[in-house]
Amino acid sequence: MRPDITYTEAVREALDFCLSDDENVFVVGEGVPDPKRIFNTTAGLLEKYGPQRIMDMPLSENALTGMCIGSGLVGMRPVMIHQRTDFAYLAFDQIINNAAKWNFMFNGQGQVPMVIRMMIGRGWGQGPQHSSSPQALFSHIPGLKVVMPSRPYDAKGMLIQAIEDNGPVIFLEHRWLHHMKEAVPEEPFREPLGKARIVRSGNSLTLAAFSYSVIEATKIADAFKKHGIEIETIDMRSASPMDHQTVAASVRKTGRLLVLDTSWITCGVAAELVARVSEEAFKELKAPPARVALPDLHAPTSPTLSKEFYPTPQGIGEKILKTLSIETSSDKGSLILNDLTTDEPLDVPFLDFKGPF
Amino acid sequence: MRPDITYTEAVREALDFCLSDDENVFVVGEGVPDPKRIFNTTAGLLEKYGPQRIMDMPLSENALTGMCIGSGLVGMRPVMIHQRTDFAYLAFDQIINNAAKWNFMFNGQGQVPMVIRMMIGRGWGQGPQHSSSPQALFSHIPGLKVVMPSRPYDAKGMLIQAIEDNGPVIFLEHRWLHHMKEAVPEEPFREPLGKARIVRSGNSLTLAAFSYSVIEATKIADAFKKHGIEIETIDMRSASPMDHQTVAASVRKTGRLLVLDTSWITCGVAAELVARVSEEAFKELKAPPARVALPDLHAPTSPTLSKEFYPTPQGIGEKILKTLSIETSSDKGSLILNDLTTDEPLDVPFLDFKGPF
Amino acid sequence: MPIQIPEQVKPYYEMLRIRLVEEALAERYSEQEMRCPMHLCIGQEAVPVGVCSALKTSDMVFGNHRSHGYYLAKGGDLNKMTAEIYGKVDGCCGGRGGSMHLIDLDVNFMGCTPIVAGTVPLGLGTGLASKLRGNDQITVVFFGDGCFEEGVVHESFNYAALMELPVIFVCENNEYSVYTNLESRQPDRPMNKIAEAHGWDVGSGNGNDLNQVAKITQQAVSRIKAHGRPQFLEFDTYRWLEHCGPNEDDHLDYRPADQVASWKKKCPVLQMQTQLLSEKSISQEELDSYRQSILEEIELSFNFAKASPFPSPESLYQFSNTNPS
Amino acid sequence: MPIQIPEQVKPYYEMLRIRLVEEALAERYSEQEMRCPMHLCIGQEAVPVGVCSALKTSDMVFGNHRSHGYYLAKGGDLNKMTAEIYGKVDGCCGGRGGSMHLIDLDVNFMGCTPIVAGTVPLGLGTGLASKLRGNDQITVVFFGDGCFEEGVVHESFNYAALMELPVIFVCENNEYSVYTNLESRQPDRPMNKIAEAHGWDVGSGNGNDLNQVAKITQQAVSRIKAHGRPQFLEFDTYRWLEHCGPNEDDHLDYRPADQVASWKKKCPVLQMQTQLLSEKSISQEELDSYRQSILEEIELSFNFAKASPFPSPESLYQFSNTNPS
Ligand SMILES: Cc1ncc(C[n+]2csc(CCOP(=O)(O)OP(=O)(O)O)c2C)c(N)n1
Ligand SMILES: Cc1ncc(C[n+]2csc(CCOP(=O)(O)OP(=O)(O)O)c2C)c(N)n1
Ligand SMILES: [Mg+2]
Ligand SMILES: [Mg+2]
Repeated sequence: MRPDITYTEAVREALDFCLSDDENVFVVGEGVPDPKRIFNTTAGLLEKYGPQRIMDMPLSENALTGMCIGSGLVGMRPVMIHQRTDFAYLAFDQIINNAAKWNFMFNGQGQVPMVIRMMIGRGWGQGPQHSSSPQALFSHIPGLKVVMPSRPYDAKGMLIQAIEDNGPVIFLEHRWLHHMKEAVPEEPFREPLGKARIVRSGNSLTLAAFSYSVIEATKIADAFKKHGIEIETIDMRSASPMDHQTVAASVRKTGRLLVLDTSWITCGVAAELVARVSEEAFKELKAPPARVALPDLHAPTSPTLSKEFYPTPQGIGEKILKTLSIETSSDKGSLILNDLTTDEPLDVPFLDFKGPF
Repeated sequence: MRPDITYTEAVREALDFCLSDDENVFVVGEGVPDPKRIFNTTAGLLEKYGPQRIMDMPLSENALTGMCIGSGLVGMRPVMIHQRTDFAYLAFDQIINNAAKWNFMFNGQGQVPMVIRMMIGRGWGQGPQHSSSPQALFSHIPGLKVVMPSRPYDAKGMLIQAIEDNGPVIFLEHRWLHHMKEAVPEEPFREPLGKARIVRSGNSLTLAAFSYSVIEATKIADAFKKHGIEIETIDMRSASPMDHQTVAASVRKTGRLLVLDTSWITCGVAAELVARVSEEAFKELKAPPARVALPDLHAPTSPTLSKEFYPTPQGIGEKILKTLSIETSSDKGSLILNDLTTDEPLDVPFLDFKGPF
Repeated sequence: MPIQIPEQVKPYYEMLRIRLVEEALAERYSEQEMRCPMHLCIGQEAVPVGVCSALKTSDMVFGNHRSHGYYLAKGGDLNKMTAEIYGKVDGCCGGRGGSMHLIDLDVNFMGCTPIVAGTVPLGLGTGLASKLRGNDQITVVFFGDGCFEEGVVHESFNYAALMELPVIFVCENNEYSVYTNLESRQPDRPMNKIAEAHGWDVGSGNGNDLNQVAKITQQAVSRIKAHGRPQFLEFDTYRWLEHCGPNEDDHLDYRPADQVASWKKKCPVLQMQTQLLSEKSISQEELDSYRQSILEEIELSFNFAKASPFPSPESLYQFSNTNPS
Repeated sequence: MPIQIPEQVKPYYEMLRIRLVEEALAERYSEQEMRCPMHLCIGQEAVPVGVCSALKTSDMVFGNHRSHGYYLAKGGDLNKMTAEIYGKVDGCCGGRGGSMHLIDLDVNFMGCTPIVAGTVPLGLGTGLASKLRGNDQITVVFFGDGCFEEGVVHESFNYAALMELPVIFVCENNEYSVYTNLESRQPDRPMNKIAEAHGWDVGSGNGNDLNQVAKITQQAVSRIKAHGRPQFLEFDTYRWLEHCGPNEDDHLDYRPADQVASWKKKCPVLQMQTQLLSEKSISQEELDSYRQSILEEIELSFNFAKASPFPSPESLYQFSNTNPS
């Protein structure tokens, strides 16, 4: 077997496959063919497919989104890239008013088989305008699929699926996932959009997580496991369609739910998941469902504020203990929290990171 | 006492008062001084305050939003108007990246005391691009207040409060509310942003509703009352801040919750309310919390599709019965549903409406 | 066309047909069966017909909120349009859209939508596809003077010039956006100069003169074939009726009375008719027979629309791409 | 300024100060204590200083992601800037923003933010307020050649011309947006012509020549005073270091090697210095004393920044306007 590959490389392989497989696929975005190749996710593509299919663009996010939509109407399959989600707000008009609606409002005439890759920034001063996580905004809009794979395997399989999908797909990549590695098949494969994945099973609590939160969830589940508490950890993978069925089935077993999300708490995707599970698995819930997400504030730059802003393992651990009705001051509670205590900075993806990014 | 006034007139009185009270207030929007005067909500203002304060604008939603924000930074108090919410998507960049963030990201330096009035369209072919209800989108963004008064009294009191607020406020007016009438004091007064209002008390179920849904809720509560079922009806009035406390307190009494909203169900404000109440009043809930909102589809034009798309009194009634564990086929159930049955068209605000609007 | 029309009379016939269709729509609107906003182009028929006369069926057209004329001029199916306005299942979008959402892919009328400037950048995409594929399809986007104020139009100017896209933007300058006149929205300078400064070829003319519109458009088409640069055309014209709806609205006094009157004197249909008669290209009898035949066609289209069933409630759930459940 | 500087030498001093501040920032960036993206303007100092030399303190300035120069040239507090970059409580936004979010309302540096074109329309609002209030405050918005491609800039052209707002847009054309050159983003035509077509007065010049920048800006200011039209100024200049970060990045080969070299020869600071020395406006000793004094000031600002505490975690919740709970 070949060595593990990064999330970045997985994305690149997906693009490479789709470009080779269908000449209608093209990639466009600010910096797509530049030396940094979108954090290397487009490396080598310009050389292989040429400037007509691997395109830079002016800083005109709305018009270029419309351009992609129009090209889709005549059978092209555009992949657009924004290096930060926040730039996509300039294109909300075209994304919402056209991409999301076209096929439905024209009664099935005209497809928009478009993928918009966007990166969620975090830390090292990405700050108020470079770190939003807009899955809830897009998920509220009918006609958009919104996916946020957390591991390289899914990044590859879901990106291929997204590009082959006949409707618009918002593909959210958390910047703190790009360097992560795992074994991923070399050949193309597809993972469904809209299906959650049980990362590990357990019976005391269901921990459902979106995007980078899955990494946090897994670490925390490890810590609890050491103390005999088995947490069922679910990678939601898609925000829309949202696979509440998998979560509800899990909650029927565990009786408890905590949802982790990378965005603001109010009107976030975690609320939707809590609402759906509360509606559907009400009787089986043994404790109030709970959420951990960002406070309703803008991302600050200073590391001390960052640390207060982003969820900490301890903070999540406390919420889990509460849902399990275990006192934080109890022996078990304090042991677990102790294990979760870390003074790693919360503004870098890994310890020896040297900004900027 | 003076005669009842319309919602329209209430809005107009609020603008009139604020313009007279503070010379920094100005009103800007496409058609503000035109003969239709934004459905008459700006009637007479041009004559009284002149073209420097009652301004039309080019079709440049994003730049003009930025203009308003900039004017706010030097102490002006802009009121901007979009005749349909959908036009505001062209200004998402400025609304989210600047208006919502400025004061917070500059550590309290520079205020954006801006109100953006937007109308939610419905029916008579407002269709896919003229009838969205974006309260959830805006409520997800920290730093924005989002209010949606349902009655003339609140329209006046909350608009004055909104204009006097030092931060940005999204003020959503459902087009089907504009003609409604009630007694409203002639003198200025303020109603808080972020406080729900108990429209009528009851002990069998809490029916919390946003904007035009309050009208539907009240009618339905009437029908249930005739059959001895007292529904506590709450006008949420604001989506953000969302007054879940009032709802949770009500649910502690009734044990049951149904939330009505005017937007799509997924990731809507109803999900947030259900999530908060599930988290906080979990023990007191006797039945699964429930939501009635729009299906995740774009608004169709054709009346037959409109009827399927928008919630009907019967549909809401059925959901209530279910939450109350009353069979729809039971005597009581069928009597109530019968009372709620209507063949009024669902694409006009009142029966003798003659489009377009 | 139900009857034979000599080639040189066709554009006139097309204009007359659009006029009569819209007059019929206006007349019947009060029956409350067309339950949607409706923006009529009465008085502006020369632009759609003149422009489309220079296009091939394979060329692509996008419209805006006021698109009956563009749709019909491009060859869109009248029955499907009427049924759409009636919200019926045989409408061109199955009743989902109404008057502001017309589409007929058989003739490459690619769609129109009411968000101002919404379709403008879509034309970049179809234009890019034509260019990448090396075919000769031209894309035309129609919009109004108000639309010119949207930033995306200017982003599009930059991009189409950069990429040398085979697109024609046609700005129908009727001096108003709803009730707001041009002077309240734009400084006093020609729009053309802006497109030109971006590197576009430009043309402008009398939008009520069909021959002029057709000629200017033909020239633009030739320039695209010759050197592939994007083309901006501006035509002056005037809307007779209210912005939205079937009536006149001159009592609202937002337009000078003499302005309305003077533009009505420049009726594109009547001017053309006078010309054809004076040239003896056509006789009064032929004219009458055209009118008769169009009125019959219109009658049939209303019959078609009325007879068509409403879409079934369940059909609402079709084409929801997101949540298959 | 800690030492006395003759009036005619001040602009040079300002440029030198910006250069030395940024060199110090670049040098210390690797210490990992400035934990934020940082866009340096080394090589481009003449534009901020030249433009701001023509402004009064009461005039207002907005910047973008690359704003150290604008902030300092407008008179922003160096200590507060340095502390901001260090994320400290004494930073100009209390550490919330970092390098891309500078503000100093004491000198009417109104703010800068990293969303490209984000501040552009804000200048319309401050401009409108000045006009409505009848005061003589001018608003300047600085932005880059990449920013010019955003639609909102063009909406702003239209609006400012329509309303005759007292604003100056200054476009620093350094030929690149990140690693992408101008030719890949815009057709070959002058930006000036577009602003001009909208009805703006325009000016352009060598952005590395401080005297020229200052003079062109003074003329623009005079034109505003004379007839109130908005002004668009374009200055050619060049960024020496990487787009974001403290290093050179010429190994990436996205810019022709001779281009970088030739622009470095046109260093705005050195050119000015040579001129001053040759004019004998200044002596080498004086020069050395300036440099010394600036380096001391910088040292103090780093001391200030490092000594300043980090904001307390609880302070995060301040100024949240929405959810008071
Ligand atoms: C983005 C947006 N803003 C505002 C509107 C409301 N609106 C609909 S049509 C129209 C006028 C457009 O004027 P113009 O482009 O000149 O076209 P005309 O109606 O004159 O044909 C306006 C403002 C809209 N539909 N979309
Ligand atoms: C709306 C938006 N799109 C993209 C970016 C990413 N970005 C940051 S700076 C920059 C380059 C801007 O170039 P220019 O305006 O010429 O300024 P310069 O960096 O050359 O000073 C880009 C693309 C952004 N911050 N905002
Ligand atoms: Mg017009
Ligand atoms: Mg640049």
